[in-house]
Amino acid sequence: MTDLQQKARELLDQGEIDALLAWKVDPAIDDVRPTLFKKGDDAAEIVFDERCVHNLANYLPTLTVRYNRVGVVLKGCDGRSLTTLLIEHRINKNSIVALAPACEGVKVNGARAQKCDDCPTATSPVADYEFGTRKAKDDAEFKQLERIEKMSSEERWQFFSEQFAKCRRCYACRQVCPLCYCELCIADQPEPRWIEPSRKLSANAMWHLVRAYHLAGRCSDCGECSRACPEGIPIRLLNIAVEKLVREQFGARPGTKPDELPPLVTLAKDDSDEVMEEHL
Amino acid sequence: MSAPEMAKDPKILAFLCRWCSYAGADLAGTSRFSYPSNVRIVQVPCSGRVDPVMIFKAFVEGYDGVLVAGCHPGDCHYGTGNYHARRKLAVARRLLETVGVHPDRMFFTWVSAAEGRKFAEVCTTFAESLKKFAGRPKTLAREALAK
Amino acid sequence: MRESPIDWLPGFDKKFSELTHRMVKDLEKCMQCGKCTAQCPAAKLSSYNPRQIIRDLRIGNVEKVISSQELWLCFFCSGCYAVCPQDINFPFAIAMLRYAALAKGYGWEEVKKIKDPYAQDYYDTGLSVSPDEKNLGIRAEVAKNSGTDGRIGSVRRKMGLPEKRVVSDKALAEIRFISDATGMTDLLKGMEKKKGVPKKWNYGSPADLVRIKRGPHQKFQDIDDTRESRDPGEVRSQKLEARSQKSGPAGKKE
Amino acid sequence: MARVGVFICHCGVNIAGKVDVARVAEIIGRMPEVAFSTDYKFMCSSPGQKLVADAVKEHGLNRIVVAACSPKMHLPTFQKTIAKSGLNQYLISMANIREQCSWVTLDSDEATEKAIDLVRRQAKRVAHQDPLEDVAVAIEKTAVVIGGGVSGIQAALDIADGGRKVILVEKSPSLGGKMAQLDETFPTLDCSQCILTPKMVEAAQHPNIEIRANTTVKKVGGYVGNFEVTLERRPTCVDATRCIACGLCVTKCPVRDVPDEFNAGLGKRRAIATPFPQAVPAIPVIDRRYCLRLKDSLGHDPKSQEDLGHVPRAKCGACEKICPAGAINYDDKGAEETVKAGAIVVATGYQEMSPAVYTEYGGATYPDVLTGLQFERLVSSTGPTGGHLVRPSDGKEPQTIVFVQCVGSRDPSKGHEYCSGICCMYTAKHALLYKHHVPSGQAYVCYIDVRSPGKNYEQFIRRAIEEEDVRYIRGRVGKVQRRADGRYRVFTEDTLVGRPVSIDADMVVLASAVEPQSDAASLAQTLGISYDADGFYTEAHPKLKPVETATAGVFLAGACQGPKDIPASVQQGSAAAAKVLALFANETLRKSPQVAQVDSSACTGCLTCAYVCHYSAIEEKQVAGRQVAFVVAGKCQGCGACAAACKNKAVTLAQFSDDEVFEEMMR
Amino acid sequence: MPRKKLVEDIRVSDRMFLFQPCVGNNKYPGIISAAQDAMPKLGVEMVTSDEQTCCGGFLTFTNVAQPTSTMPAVARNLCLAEEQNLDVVAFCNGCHTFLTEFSHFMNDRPPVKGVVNVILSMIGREYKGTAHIYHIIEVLYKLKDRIAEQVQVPLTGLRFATHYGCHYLNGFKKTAIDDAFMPTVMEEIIRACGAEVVEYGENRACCGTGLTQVILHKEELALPHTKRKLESIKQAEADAVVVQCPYCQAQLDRMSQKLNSRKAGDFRTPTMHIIQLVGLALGVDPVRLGFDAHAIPFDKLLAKYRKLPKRDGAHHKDTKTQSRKQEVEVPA
Repeated sequence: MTDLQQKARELLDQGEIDALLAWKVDPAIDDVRPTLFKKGDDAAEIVFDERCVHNLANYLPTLTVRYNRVGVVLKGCDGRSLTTLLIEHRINKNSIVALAPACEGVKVNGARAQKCDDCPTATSPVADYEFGTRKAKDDAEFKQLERIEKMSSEERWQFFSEQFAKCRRCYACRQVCPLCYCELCIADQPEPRWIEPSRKLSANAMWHLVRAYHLAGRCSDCGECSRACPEGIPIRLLNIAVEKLVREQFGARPGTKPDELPPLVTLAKDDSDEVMEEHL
Repeated sequence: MSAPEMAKDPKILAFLCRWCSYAGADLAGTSRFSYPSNVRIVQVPCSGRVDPVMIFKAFVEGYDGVLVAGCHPGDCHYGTGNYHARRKLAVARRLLETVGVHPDRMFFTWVSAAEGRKFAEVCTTFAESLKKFAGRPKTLAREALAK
Repeated sequence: MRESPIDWLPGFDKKFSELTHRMVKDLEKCMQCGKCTAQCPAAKLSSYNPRQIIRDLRIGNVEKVISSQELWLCFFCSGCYAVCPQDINFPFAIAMLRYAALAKGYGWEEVKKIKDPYAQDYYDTGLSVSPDEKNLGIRAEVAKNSGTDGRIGSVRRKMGLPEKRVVSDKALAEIRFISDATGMTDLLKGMEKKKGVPKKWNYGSPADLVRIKRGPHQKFQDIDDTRESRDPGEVRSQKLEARSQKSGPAGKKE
Repeated sequence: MARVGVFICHCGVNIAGKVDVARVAEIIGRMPEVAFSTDYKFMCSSPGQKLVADAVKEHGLNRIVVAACSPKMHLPTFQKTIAKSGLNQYLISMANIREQCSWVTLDSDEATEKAIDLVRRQAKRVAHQDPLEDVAVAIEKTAVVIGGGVSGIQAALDIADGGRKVILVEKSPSLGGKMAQLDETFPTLDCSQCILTPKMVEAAQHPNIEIRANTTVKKVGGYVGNFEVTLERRPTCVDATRCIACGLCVTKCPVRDVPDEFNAGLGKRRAIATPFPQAVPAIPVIDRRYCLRLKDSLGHDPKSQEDLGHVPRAKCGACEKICPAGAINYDDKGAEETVKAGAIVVATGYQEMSPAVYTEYGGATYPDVLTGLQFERLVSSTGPTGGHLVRPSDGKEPQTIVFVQCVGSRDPSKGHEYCSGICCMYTAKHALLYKHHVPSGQAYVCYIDVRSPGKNYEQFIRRAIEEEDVRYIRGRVGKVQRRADGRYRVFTEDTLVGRPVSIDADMVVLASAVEPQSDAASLAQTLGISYDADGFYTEAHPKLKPVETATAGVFLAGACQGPKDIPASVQQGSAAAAKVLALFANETLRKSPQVAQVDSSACTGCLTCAYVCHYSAIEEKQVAGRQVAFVVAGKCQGCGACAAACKNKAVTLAQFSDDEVFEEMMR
Repeated sequence: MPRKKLVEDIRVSDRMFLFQPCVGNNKYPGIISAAQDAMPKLGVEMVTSDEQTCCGGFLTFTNVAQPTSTMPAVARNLCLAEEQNLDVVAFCNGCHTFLTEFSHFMNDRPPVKGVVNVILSMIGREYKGTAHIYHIIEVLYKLKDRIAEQVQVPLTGLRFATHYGCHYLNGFKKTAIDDAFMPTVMEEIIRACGAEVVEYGENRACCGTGLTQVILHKEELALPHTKRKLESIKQAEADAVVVQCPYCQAQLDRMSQKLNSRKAGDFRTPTMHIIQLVGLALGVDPVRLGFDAHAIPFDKLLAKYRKLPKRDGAHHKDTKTQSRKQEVEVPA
């Protein structure tokens, strides 16, 4: 029995937590799926490996309403999402017990996920119990951006218009994102119609721009948006394009510091005007 | 300048902060500094009021360029509005150029109430620099993408 | 009513016309405070007066300026520029004005003096100062000090230098080409024939010079003093008398 | 359903000359939401306004667009108009077709097209405007006056006499400012301190005035009527509440060689001292940079005031021993307090430019080349020489003296471009004072222009020239040369004769320029007011609002707004006081309804809006068990940062709502 | 007061282009030989070129040639340094003024530069405008600490008067490394050599060479002017006047002789270039310093100089070992 399972069992048995959100293998789909554990005995079924790709932070706001103390197993990215959720008062820290095993990276469609190369904190920054050694790295290469960087404006639009054209406006990206929690999303607001509901290319582009902007300086780069997209639009590209700017110009690492405000709300007196001229 | 030539002028949407830049635009008027007629000015209380969503929308609406001007850093009537604006605009520019809107289509600058000439110059030079996009497909623009 | 700078310099290469433009733009800034003249060594010694020259240019008396003897009295100490509150580079203006004068035929005799000893040397040897000492007095001194015949060549040899610094033929060919190409050669050639239009003392009498011309044997310190007596002098004594009459003996010290 | 009335103004030919107003009116008239559209020669004229008022009733208009000049100019005018005709005054919008159309567009067809578009946008926008009511806020009826010079004192006294509380903040140990340093004043030659000190005492004794000496303004929060001003008192090490101002401590202090600021560096003072005999308050202050007991506890650089924690090495403590009141407190750490105020008067004055850059004059180098202020101290009876005019170098009486005008003024190269305005007069005064001290001596004044606009000023100059035989030479001094015999040869030009002149003088006085205080810019940023290229604070309007600033509730007085002589400074002090009293005459302040509002049903309670609010006007609040943001209307200044920051548009800024901006920017 | 910022910007390399002034060649050869001997002791190798001619600026302000002619000539001289990728050191205020003024003028105005290069192209050269132009005083001031440590014969007890000349300080009032009216750079260098500085009233007065035959043939104007200065110097009882411009040197030296010969005074104060002084202090053989070429004899000064003790243990760094083109690190 791993330390993680051990600790999970303890917590459940001692009633420290009412429920534990983690992964377990579901034979039906022959893959792991997020599961709510209530009994300590089930703890042995908890899985934590490269298959655990889902961002569990997404479930917490609702779960914390239903249970007064919820345990959760968090990867680094999930933890960063959680940090931001805490800063933005979505969740009360006291209702959370974070179990943070060191993440070795996850696989999407059999390949190591791109996001894991750029991950700043393999272990969740919010952690009541840590497992394995905490790893943190400051540099992120954002390899996926390089091909975009090489393109001219026309080529970029060529590329993205093709991608956006595929969008069905199913809003899976919105649903899967822990930080897209607005009661009434701007995309659904009738007056004024910033984003038209139609599937016109311009409207689709508008949606993806606004979504990316609203995540600017907050996105934990869990990559779920790209994964969830039924059309395989590389949505994450937009997020990391911004995150690159945020890291390089504003020196911020979204979600890594529980006590630090997101860069777009902090008062940036000392920025130079160049930040407005920064090019990708 | 002859009428048809001007008619080709790029359409510019300008968000001007009420205290500095809008007053600067007024001064440009009182001093009779002419600038291209396709500039449309939207008054905002402070450059910090400008939500990038507005900028995205402007391009969707088919403007060739978007100009945002506020008080010089340190002079914001509301103390810190233009500092917030600076970061938001930086992000907006980054996003737009990532999806292929040429960065030259956005012009973010500071214009004080005394800088009437500067405002006129900014408009003229911006319009000039936008002319190079004439004939190119308008990225994002609704009508351009309709077909 | 000011003439355009171009009129002053017919045929001056267009590329450099902006030189004069800049000059005129600068002069516009003059507030006639007189700080330039105040510290000008040439003004102390003659009727030359930079401030008045600027004034005349400002009101368009260009002819008066360029036809004047005074124009040729500035010797580029740049003190006027150093003190000018408006950063007017007046020495530069003077140089340009002299070209203007030459264009109108004034001052060729001034320039001719330079031609043989310097310009020609430059053209021939590449150096504008000739090695042979014309002033025998100096030569004697040098001879005495160096124990040579006093020629610079001998001194150089004594120092272990080649007798004469020789500019390479390649270099000479090059500068001559430049001179030919830019019309300097012709200028030098034609210079002899140039008839200088006589200049006038437009800013005062030659007396200023004449007094000095009495030769180096007089007390030069006077020059300032005469100026002072010019200013406070009479005026003041009269005043003091007037006062002493109406209000008792005013303390009067000299 | 909006019924918009559109009124297009010709503004004489200013608009109609370029724009085909009739066509604009006609085309706009076709818009569905436009119920009435017309044009008129001068909309702002009373017939023009009547036209609007009548149309409102006649056509049952409920929204108004006036296409004319900039809203900055006439929006209030038309708001009143429609308010009279029973419409909410905020149901109007102006299309700026003069400043931003007819005046800046060359081609008239385009101008017309642009005008049509501008009006169309406003017509669509105004349809989305809602009726609004002004916000009323209470006024804190206390004024803070920054600067205890003559201007600040005047302002403080006038406000206090008006029955309002005043907090008078002074950076130095005593009130008085520059005027206290002057010997006599032009053009009347009455003794400066004799007329100033009574006012200082009056201020000190006035029941409505609290004086804060040795104090600076650290932070300013809030807004007109409700400022929160944080004051910081630097450590003086003398307990003002105990000190009885007997001055014993000063006599006992062993440190005697501290350069005396009050005497413009000419004299020396003790390390504990009151700046001058008539100082108000008369509490001495310990200069921690020089006090034997304290200087070790400071940074090594004697100029640095930074406290490195007290480690008293020297045992001195002489003042502590002698003080009968036990007022000496070496551990004084200074103090900070925050006061509430409804208005702020800035009267921080000026500083005299250092002539050090004028090396051609030997400024700040040659011992007998003085600045104007130093000369004042030298001839003043309270000065370092007890009023004997002698050369600092050798103590001899100067027989010839040259006054050099425009040192730092009218000199873009080394000094300031502007004219300091007061030098001509004070130089003439100096020349007179000199003649009074040394009747037999000769005074020269080298000037460019004599500027004497003011009551009896020109007469004063003439008096100096005619009666006192002061020699005026029109020409700026070129250089001052120190000679072997210790005299100074001054080179200038008599530009009227056109000859260079040189004068051998015993003393040279430089009329140093007036320039803004070195910390003027930082204070401006603290107060949120603007300053011009030279660093002087800018008034709201050069002619019509001379003492107001762009920031409501902050007023200007004295030389901080530009070079001024005493009369002008006093006038401005009173003017500022009048403005403050007028403000305080109201019970409440009507504030623009341009404030943010949170739709608590949509609010997610992330409080991003609160984070970006510069005025901390947004608080959290429980609504239906949910935590949401809530805007305190009184505090909100309407910048809209919150509205821009809210992701799902739960925050709306009145007058600049998303609706309105959206409609205006749509093509 | 020297301007710190500008001094910091000075870049001293271990090889620099020695721009030979005409007066230095043909009247006071000591200036150039002194530079060639002294500068290596400070770790700066002086490179000369026999293709270098008169800067040409001189002809401009005497109006015998128009800028159109002299600008290419100046550009050509600068090419010589550029081709070896060296910075220029001028030893004459005149050379420095015209090299700097003209190069800036060309660099700021591409069309002008273009025209100039058209002409240069015909002689197979191109002016790029890459070389910095320094005045020797700038270089020496930057190296003054190094001078102090390299001094072989501290000039203790010798008293010098300074004369800066006009074109460097006045003409570049904003860009010269020192103030135009109260300069101290030369004083600091002289003190670094262990000598004393004497003040005199006419210090910042022009030497008057411009007025003399050199430029305007107005000797009758120049003499009184120069004499006033010489008298002021005489009162100061200096062992020598130190100048930074060969033309000033010529004027003061020769006018002294002329006035003496005319019985208009008795001026015995010799004049020396700052580099000659530094040469003395660094122990360069006085013969190489070329005092023989001066009209006013140096006997007295040299007599005193010979009595001076050599600094014992004066360590002499072999600066040749330094890698080429690498910057001489100057103790701040």
